[in-house]
Amino acid sequence: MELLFFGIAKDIVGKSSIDLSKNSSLPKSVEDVKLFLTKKYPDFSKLSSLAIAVNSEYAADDVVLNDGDEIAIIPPVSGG
Amino acid sequence: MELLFFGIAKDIVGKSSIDLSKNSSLPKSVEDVKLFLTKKYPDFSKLSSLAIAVNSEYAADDVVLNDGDEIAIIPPVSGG
Amino acid sequence: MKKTIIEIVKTLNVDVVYKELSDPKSGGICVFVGTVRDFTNNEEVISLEFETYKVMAIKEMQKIANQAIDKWNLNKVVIRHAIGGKGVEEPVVVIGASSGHRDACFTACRYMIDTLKETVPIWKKEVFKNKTVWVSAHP
Amino acid sequence: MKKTIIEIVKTLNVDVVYKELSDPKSGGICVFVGTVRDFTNNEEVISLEFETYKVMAIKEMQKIANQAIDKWNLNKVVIRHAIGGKGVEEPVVVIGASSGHRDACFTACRYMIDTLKETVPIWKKEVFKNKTVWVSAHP
Repeated sequence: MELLFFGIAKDIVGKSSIDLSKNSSLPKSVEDVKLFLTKKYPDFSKLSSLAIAVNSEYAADDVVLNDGDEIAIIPPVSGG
Repeated sequence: MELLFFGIAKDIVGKSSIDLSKNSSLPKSVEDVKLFLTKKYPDFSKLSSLAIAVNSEYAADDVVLNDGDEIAIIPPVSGG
Repeated sequence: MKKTIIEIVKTLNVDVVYKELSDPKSGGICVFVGTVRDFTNNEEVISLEFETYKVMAIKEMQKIANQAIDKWNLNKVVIRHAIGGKGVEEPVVVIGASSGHRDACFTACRYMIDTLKETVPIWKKEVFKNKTVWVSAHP
Repeated sequence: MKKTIIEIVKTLNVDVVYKELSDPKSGGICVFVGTVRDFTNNEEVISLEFETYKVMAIKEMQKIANQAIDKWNLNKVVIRHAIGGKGVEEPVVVIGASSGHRDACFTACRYMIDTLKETVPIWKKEVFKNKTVWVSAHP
């Protein structure tokens, strides 16, 4: 399971991805990912919003995660 | 005094301009021009609208005309 | 730099309009291009023929540009109309506005094409296979 | 013919968009170009830096195009966004719609740029003289 970071999320974490495969306890849901991140990196709590994409689709908090999922951390978008 | 005709007005009159300088009685107002035209060419009455420009500005019926004026007959416009 | 470009031309080059509207104070550019459609009311259109009372058309187009600039604080405006014969897919009018934010350029661009169609002395004849029709001439 | 062109590119060429949107069934083409403004809140902008989650951005842009085509019966759509560094006056996004009548292309074009700014995973960093700011990141 890989976490991808973009924009300010990459600055907060200090890298563009984290491989969680070696972790003892993988997050089981999108909500778990958010809790993991905000606990480890309090700066995530300061953002206007924080969305998660699972396999490149926006995912609600209750979406269940699988081992091979690509999890992207989506801070407030600002294209255009 | 010259009358200019465009679009369907040119088709109705059969030419693109009429020089009224030789006429005995020149139209005194925009309204006179409209009366002159609709009387001589009844097809003008069938148009959706008929506007007159005096020296290339839209002119209301009561605008008074002078000898050297350029009078344009503006049938419904359809640019764009 | 001139703020407005107002022209009546034989051939419209739409590709130049961005360079003309480009401005360091603009975050948005909106361009409308009117083109010749292949069918009108289920009748196949061969071409459109445009004619104009040029001196007055330029004046009226300039008025529209000035009104839009005043109302929406635009940085640049282009209004360019073609005359003569135009075939299917060819451009006949290009209207562009450049502004700080996108609201202004969208609203202004829409206002300018709507007003042009109401006030600018340009006339369009639709050429069909067996007839020609001056658009909007009759009720 | 493909109805939509959806791309994320290093360098935006805005001049090609008309040929891409040209269609015999279209009477109107509306194009919006987002460009880099020289000042934000009275601070001079040196450049903007864009990055994206490309695979997802393309998907989201395609959704927007499909929604607009369904809703306004468009003939063609282009959505093309730039990434990397962009200086003042450079284009960063081009959105275009081509439709039978002008109402549809104006409304659709506005909808598409508004929605892109809300949903497409692209991030913009403003580079000022003495700092950089991720736009919209904080309340």
